[in-house]
Amino acid sequence: MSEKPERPDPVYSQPYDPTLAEKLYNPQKPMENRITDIGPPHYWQFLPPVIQRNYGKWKSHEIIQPGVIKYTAESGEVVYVVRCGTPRLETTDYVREICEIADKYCDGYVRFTTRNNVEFHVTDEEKLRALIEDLKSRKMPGGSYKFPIGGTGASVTNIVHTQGWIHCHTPATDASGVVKAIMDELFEYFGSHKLPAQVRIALACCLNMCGAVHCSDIAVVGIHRKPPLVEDERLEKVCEIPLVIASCPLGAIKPATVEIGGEKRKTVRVNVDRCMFCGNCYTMCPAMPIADGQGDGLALVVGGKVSNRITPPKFSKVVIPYIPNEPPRWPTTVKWIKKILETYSQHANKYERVGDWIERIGWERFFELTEIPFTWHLIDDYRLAYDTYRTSVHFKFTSHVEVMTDYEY
Amino acid sequence: MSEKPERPDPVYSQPYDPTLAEKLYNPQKPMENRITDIGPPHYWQFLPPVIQRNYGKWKSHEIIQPGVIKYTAESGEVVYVVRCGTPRLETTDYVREICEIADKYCDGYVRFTTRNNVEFHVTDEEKLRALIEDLKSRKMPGGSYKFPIGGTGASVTNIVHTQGWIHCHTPATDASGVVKAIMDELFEYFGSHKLPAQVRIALACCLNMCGAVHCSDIAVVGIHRKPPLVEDERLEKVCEIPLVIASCPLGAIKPATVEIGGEKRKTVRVNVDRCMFCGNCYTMCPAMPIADGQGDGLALVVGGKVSNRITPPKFSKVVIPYIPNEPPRWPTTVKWIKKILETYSQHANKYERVGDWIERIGWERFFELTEIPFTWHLIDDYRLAYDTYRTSVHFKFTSHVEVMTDYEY
Amino acid sequence: MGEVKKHDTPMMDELKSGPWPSFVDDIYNYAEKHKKQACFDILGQMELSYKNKETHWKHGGIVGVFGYGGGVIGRYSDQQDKFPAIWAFHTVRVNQPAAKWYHSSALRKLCDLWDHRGSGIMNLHGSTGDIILLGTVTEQLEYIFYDLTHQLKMDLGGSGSNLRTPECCMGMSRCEWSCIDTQDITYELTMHFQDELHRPAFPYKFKIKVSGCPNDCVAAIARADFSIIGTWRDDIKIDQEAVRAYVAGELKPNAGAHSDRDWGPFDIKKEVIDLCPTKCMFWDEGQKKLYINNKECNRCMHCINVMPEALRPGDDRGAVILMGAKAPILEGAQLSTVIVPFMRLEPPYDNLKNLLYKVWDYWMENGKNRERLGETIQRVGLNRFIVDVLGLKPLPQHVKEPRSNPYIFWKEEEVEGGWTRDVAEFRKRHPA
Amino acid sequence: MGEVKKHDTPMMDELKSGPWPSFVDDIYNYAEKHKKQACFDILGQMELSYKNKETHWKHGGIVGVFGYGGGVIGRYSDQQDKFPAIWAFHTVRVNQPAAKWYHSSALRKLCDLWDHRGSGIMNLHGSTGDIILLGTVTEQLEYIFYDLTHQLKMDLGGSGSNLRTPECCMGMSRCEWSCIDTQDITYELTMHFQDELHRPAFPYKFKIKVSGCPNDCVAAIARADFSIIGTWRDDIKIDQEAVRAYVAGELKPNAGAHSDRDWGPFDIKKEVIDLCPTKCMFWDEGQKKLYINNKECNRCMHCINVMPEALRPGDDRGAVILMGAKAPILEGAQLSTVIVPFMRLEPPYDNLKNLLYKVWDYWMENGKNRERLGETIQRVGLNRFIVDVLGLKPLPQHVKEPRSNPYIFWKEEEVEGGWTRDVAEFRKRHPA
Ligand code: SRM
Ligand code: SRM
Ligand code: SRM
Ligand code: SRM
Ligand code: SF4
Ligand code: SF4
Ligand code: SF4
Ligand code: SF4
Ligand code: SF4
Ligand code: SF4
Ligand code: SF4
Ligand code: SF4
Repeated sequence: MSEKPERPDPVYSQPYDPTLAEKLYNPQKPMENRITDIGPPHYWQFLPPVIQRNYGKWKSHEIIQPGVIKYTAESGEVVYVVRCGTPRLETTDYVREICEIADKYCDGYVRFTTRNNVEFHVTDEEKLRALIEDLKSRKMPGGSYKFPIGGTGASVTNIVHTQGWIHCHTPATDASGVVKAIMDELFEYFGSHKLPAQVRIALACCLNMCGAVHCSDIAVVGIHRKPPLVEDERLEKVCEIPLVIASCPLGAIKPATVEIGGEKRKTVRVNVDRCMFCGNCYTMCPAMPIADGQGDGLALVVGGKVSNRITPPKFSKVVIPYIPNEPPRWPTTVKWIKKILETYSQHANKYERVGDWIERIGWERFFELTEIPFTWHLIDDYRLAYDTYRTSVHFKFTSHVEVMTDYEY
Repeated sequence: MSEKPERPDPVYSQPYDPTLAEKLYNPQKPMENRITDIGPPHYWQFLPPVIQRNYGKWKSHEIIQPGVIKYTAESGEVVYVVRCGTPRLETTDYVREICEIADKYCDGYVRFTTRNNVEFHVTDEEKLRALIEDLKSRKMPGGSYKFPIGGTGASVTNIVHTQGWIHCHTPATDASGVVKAIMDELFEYFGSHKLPAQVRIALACCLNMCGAVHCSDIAVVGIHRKPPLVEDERLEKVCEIPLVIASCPLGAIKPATVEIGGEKRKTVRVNVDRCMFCGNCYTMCPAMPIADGQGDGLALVVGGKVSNRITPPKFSKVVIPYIPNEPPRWPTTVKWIKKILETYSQHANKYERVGDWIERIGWERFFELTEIPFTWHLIDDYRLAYDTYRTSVHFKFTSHVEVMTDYEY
Repeated sequence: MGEVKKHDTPMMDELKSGPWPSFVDDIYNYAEKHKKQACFDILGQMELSYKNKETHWKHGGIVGVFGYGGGVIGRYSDQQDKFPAIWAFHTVRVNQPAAKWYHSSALRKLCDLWDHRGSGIMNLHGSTGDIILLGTVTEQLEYIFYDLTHQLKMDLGGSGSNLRTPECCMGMSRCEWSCIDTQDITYELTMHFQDELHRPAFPYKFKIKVSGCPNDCVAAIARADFSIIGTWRDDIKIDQEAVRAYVAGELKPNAGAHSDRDWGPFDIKKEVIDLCPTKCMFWDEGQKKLYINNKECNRCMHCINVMPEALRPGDDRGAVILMGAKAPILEGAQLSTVIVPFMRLEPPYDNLKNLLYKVWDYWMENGKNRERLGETIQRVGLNRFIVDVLGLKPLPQHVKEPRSNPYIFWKEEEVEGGWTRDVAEFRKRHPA
Repeated sequence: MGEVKKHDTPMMDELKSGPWPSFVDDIYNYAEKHKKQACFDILGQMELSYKNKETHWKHGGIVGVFGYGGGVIGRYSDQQDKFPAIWAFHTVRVNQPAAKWYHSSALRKLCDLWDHRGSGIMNLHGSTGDIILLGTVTEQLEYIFYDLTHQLKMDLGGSGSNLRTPECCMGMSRCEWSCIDTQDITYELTMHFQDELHRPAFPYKFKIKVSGCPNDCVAAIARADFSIIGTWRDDIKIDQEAVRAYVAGELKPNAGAHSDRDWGPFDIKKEVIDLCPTKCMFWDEGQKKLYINNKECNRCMHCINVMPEALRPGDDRGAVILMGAKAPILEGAQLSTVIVPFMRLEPPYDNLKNLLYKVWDYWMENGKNRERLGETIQRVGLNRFIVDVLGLKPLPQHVKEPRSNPYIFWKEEEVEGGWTRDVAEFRKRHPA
């Protein structure tokens, strides 16, 4: 068992020495001065004293206003937490501003939530008021808030998301930009408690789903819709053909040989009719690019959740299979998300998560209320598809149903 | 649209002529006198007049006592139905006795239900009383009732079953004998309305499941547990090897060649570790017998249903993977069925089918209450297995759970 | 009839006692009365099976009548020395009249036939719905067929890879809830598809079952490749007077189905309102009035079942068509899945027949050997089956829930610019 | 620092407006202030992506620090001429402190490092939990590593086919419901398994996440191959006084989470009792007392969430261990499934560590290339994984429901007489 350092390690108060690494690291002797496997800093040193004192002995909490939670310990001590949205993709200057606020109000302590919000802790109400005012006043030159307060209770909190075009090689859409566009539109729901329950929105820029899109109330996932290209010339050199073949979940990739300039080259062929555009082959093989400006776009998936509250965790379901990429503000995507959110807000019961609401009213009713067209793409045809078939006569007669009087053969 | 014959075809009043067929059928000229594709007799001729008059115009019904239903038509006419159990496997003499009763009380009309009960219809109460008394008085020499009255409402009605050892080539157990043993034990539940809801019991003597075992409240299914034998000598002659190979859902059968008496013979080999004893290969190939006195037995599956009432139809689940065949009265099988039925009866809510009750209390509680041991066999590992995994922390701490304090590596 | 030989069957004999009708007693009575060796032999062979815990029937045996591909199940004993009278013991499947109504004149004549040409043993009925005549020899088959068609105006049912004998619930003949004429539909389909029934041309068996309402008394959703289940589209009809009578305890809930146990006085809130799966009902205690938000009702039948005198299905009636049910062999059991949420069903049911033709056409062309329709649907994908094969619109009613995986098989024509791309062009934009 | 070049980025610029914090504004501010060409270039390249709707990063790029198999994601621009400052733009994953608590001194020093050696752009945090330092060149990697270890006492997080950086909810540091010490567990495991974290030897990635209670605020059940979720075995603790305060409207339900909408006065029946998934609660209106039948409770947290002042998890605490969650690639997404219903978790967590070793041993031996644990479990069968691999007892808690198919893989030793049979013997009993 590890010792618990009471205060931040003294090393952090020593200024950063930009020349030190060059002195220590010797490319000729890479093991020299090398420290490895030290792991992360011990968390205890970063806990504010009030947290250390009451660790494991909290009694209750109260969200005194959106974004502000008061925790009371068994000891009677309290701590106020102010939660602010962040863009997650941020510069060191932005982080320094966080540090500055933390220093000013919180003895330097600060934490980040599992959904990329930042949290400031104070122990008295006066400081709390000042902190809140201060945070509200900080804006970017373009007018956006630097530290919008909210994300607690029955709100839309920060969007868990991924890299997109700023850093990844497989995206079918951007991440930070789409998130900005969505949050701008849903901003009022971040700083208020007017939804029936918490609504978790997530975004992943490809089917790898680095955000927890598959279990979100509402989520966006980037999708490709064209089969991968095959660069015959290069493939053999940059990819391991057996691994490429094995990478396809549907066995759509077969080995092939081509002649290029009289020379035999090993390559692969894709059976495009069996391809579901998952992009896994590209992950394994740079010579099979899949991204395409026309083909790529986003799908909306809804109704998932993670918590065990009332109902068990569940997957999100695809409700819009494709929306084109519309940079810089993805208006169609944003429109549908808002429509879904507000339809939910209007119809759901208190405490009812998006997915629970939909299951109560039935998916057919969901499609009717939201006016989302139901298309063939939404009917599962993957591995566990059978379990999604409607094997009962339990359904409602929404506007979708027409009476079949005749059937032409 | 077909005409509706008002009364039974006159052909039925003409006596059976045992010599006619020999006169008509000429093996030399098989088309001579041949009548084909006439289909079944029109149902209308067999409907009692009161039924014809009120066809499609019934207003309501009342089960005036177990096995006796009174139907009232919009016209005000009534018809009383007396439902009786039958062994389903029966002789012409037994059927003649049914005819005799039908003649005596019902102008000869009679029907059978979808679960092999027989129903007598009368229009006045006096006849009803006499009919009931008559039915009760009829017994087999061994003391069993010929026509036990019941099978309505919240009862155990007749067991849907199959052939078993009396006629089929693939059974892993008997059918009629097991059914007799079960119904003898549950007899009081056939003639009474004391269960929380109807309980449908079914039996199928092999995995082909000719009875609707897969959606029954409680059911018995015959199972094999030894891989098929392979008769190398005969196989090539009596089976089509490619079909045999294709018949195995798990691809456990591979072609092989053996030498018998210096002669090469095509045959197959079974990868016994991949065999799940479904018997499908035997269905396709007589040279692969699977039945085995030691290996065969029965499994109990429970909690299925068919109706859409309250909850959608659902499959039965395996709760006891194997009980040995114990002819002539299968005491262990009967014991467990009774235990399940009575535990259900004691704990379920009114209108609650077996499966709905179990889902409400949780399967872990079901196993605890019934004291059925939970074994590894019950955890699914077939195609849709994933959907049965417990992917939440929603479970109850039944006696099954031990605290894991240590784990040896 | 010469001397007959009874075998020693101590285990069979044990099945004579107990209250449930004993088939052993019945068969022995019959055997003795009619001096039928086949009956003694069958019980003798069963006794042997009880001892060995194994069947003593040989595998299969293809027998039948001229021009028909089904209707007879061949069976031969593997103990022909011991039980010579059942060396062959084929069963004949006779197509039952819809909903299994009979007149004794017809049944009795059938018995006469079977005494004469078979073992005298039968099943009323087989699990598919047929009359099963159990036990005869090969030579008798044609005669039986001639007797059936000439003297009984009956025909064989299905077996093998063909349309099986359709079956239905009693429907309008007695039930107040039947939204469709199950018997007429069954009769019409059976007659119309005689060829499909008798001359196997399918990849595997195909079953049709018809229930008049969602209670599904013929288990259509579990046992038929093509399940027809009656339903209605408009409002449940309410007789408020009768509702009040139930609430007042004057009428027996569920028509008396729970009469032998004290469940306490009827509680409409607990027994109806709270159990309604869509929670679309409301009982106004003050007004003593029942309200149903029919738009939300999923027609589960519960409230109607509980208060049959007060509630009735609406008047705008038709059927849900579902497809694909089957037992576990090979890919696992399936329940039928909704294909047409509401089909109007009026004679001569051309829409229904055409739909069946369409399904068969595709299945016959594309189904693999011994692949049930449900498995074909799973293999090609429910979406493609609905849209591309049947030409129907995809509906949320087709699924319990939309897919959770985003693994969508886009079609080339849906994607702007199509699928053909030029690597060189791509590499111009994206140098490797 | 020489002259820097700002690109024309009209679309990026549109992302400056609107209330949500603008990363574009932030990056431009920073770029201008620090004269960082990399920042201008990254926005320039993003603008191009916005135009082409395609990424302009090349595929992969294997870079790293000596002796570590992960922690750095290599990235190269395919527009090196246009955006030379980001020709390489690797990210460095830095293992975050448990539950992401910091002191400004540490954070600020990290910023200094990143200004000096990288783009100045970062993510707080990556989806797995790491601090993501976004954008540096290959030559800087070793120096960054030296700076991290020497000057920040920090280490790299995971990437590639290895243990990924474990992550947890804030647990006992602030939450009254945490049944386990999530931060300590995370820290202990991370330290104990440094080798597994840095030196890939697994078939694929492996993630561990720890939530203190079933609310699962770190989404462990959805995002971790090995999910640890705190729970309790005994009774929920009730403060009846506080319950009455909620009922009287003196305390805000759900701690005020619904404050901006008028949901009407708190109704304990409607909001708690009726929503309890196991219906194990009872509110005695007369006595004004809440009863919980704890035996039936499945610890969903709802009642506790609604009335935090009144209800608390019991004292007999531990965790549920679930395994196998993952995103869709390849076989479809999975949630973790219960493996150990109740594990006592006390330092040094040897039982937990041993269980992990056991799992890894098997997975390393038997997992296919790029097969997540959840897929391995599906392939070998959950039952075999539990019983044969982990040596645990199969429990009804392991499944939502037992199998519906009877396709059981019996083991030879379970079957009387074994599997070896003699055809000749069989044929003696059953002549063909
Ligand atoms: C700070 C944070 C934990 C952390 O370690 O960072 C946290 C903190 C709290 N969560 Fe959470 N949850 C946090 C992420 C989550 C997540 C994970 C996620 O969203 O990715 C979940 C599961 C989401 C899901 O189900 O999809 C989560 C599901 C809950 C729930 C269940 C709510 C439900 O209706 O299902 C509760 C109970 C409640 O809200 O009453 C809860 C309750 C709480 C409480 C009240 C716990 C406590 O007593 O302190 C905390 C304040 C709640 C609030 O914000 O209103 N927390 N909470 C996370 C804040 C994220 C953010 O910045 O927005
Ligand atoms: C006669 C028969 C139809 C036939 O064409 O032969 C029939 C007749 C009636 N059924 Fe049925 N059902 C008949 C098989 C079925 C089946 C099929 C089966 O068991 O294989 C089912 C589906 C079973 C399942 O879900 O597993 C079935 C599920 C129902 C239900 C739904 C009950 C439920 O709790 O789920 C009702 C409604 C009710 O009982 O209140 C119902 C109601 C009725 C009513 C009340 C309909 C009416 O108004 O006449 C009939 C008398 C009920 C009674 O027996 O108490 N019938 N009923 C069948 C009698 C079988 C027997 O001999 O025991
Ligand atoms: C006689 C009957 C059982 C009974 O005692 O009632 C029966 C008997 C046989 N069935 Fe069946 N099935 C009978 C109704 C069913 C049903 C129930 C139904 O039709 O509603 C099913 C389940 C529903 C379904 O079709 O899925 C059924 C599912 C099977 C199967 C599995 C089919 C599948 O796709 O999973 C087989 C195996 C096969 O086809 O090779 C099968 C095969 C057989 C065979 C032909 C044996 C074989 O391996 O070839 C049996 C002949 C027994 C004999 O010697 O007499 N029988 N079979 C039923 C037909 C009587 C009738 O015509 O009325
Ligand atoms: C940086 C990060 C996204 C982010 O912006 O936060 C990320 C980025 C990448 N992920 Fe991820 N994943 C990240 C968290 C996740 C998560 C969420 C989590 O860990 O909780 C998931 C879903 C959960 C899971 O593991 O299943 C996730 C599922 C994947 C997958 C699909 C794995 C699967 O089994 O389905 C891939 C594909 C692969 O491994 O080849 C992937 C692959 C990748 C790669 C390495 C791209 C690739 O094809 O090799 C991405 C590098 C992006 C880049 O250029 O920077 N990433 N990835 C996250 C890691 C940051 C961190 O260390 O904190
Ligand atoms: S979701 Fe896909 S595109 Fe986005 S960061 Fe993850 S791997 Fe890259
Ligand atoms: S994109 Fe996916 S489905 Fe298509 S070829 Fe590549 S790996 Fe196979
Ligand atoms: S269930 Fe199996 S053994 Fe029984 S009759 Fe049907 S096919 Fe034959
Ligand atoms: S019994 Fe079934 S699983 Fe076994 S070899 Fe035969 S077909 Fe295959
Ligand atoms: S299915 Fe419906 S219509 Fe048919 S008998 Fe049963 S309750 Fe009546
Ligand atoms: S039929 Fe079922 S869903 Fe419709 S109102 Fe009645 S109980 Fe409710
Ligand atoms: S998971 Fe539970 S213990 Fe952890 S922060 Fe959330 S509510 Fe608290
Ligand atoms: S925790 Fe959930 S299941 Fe347990 S009593 Fe509370 S609401 Fe009911």
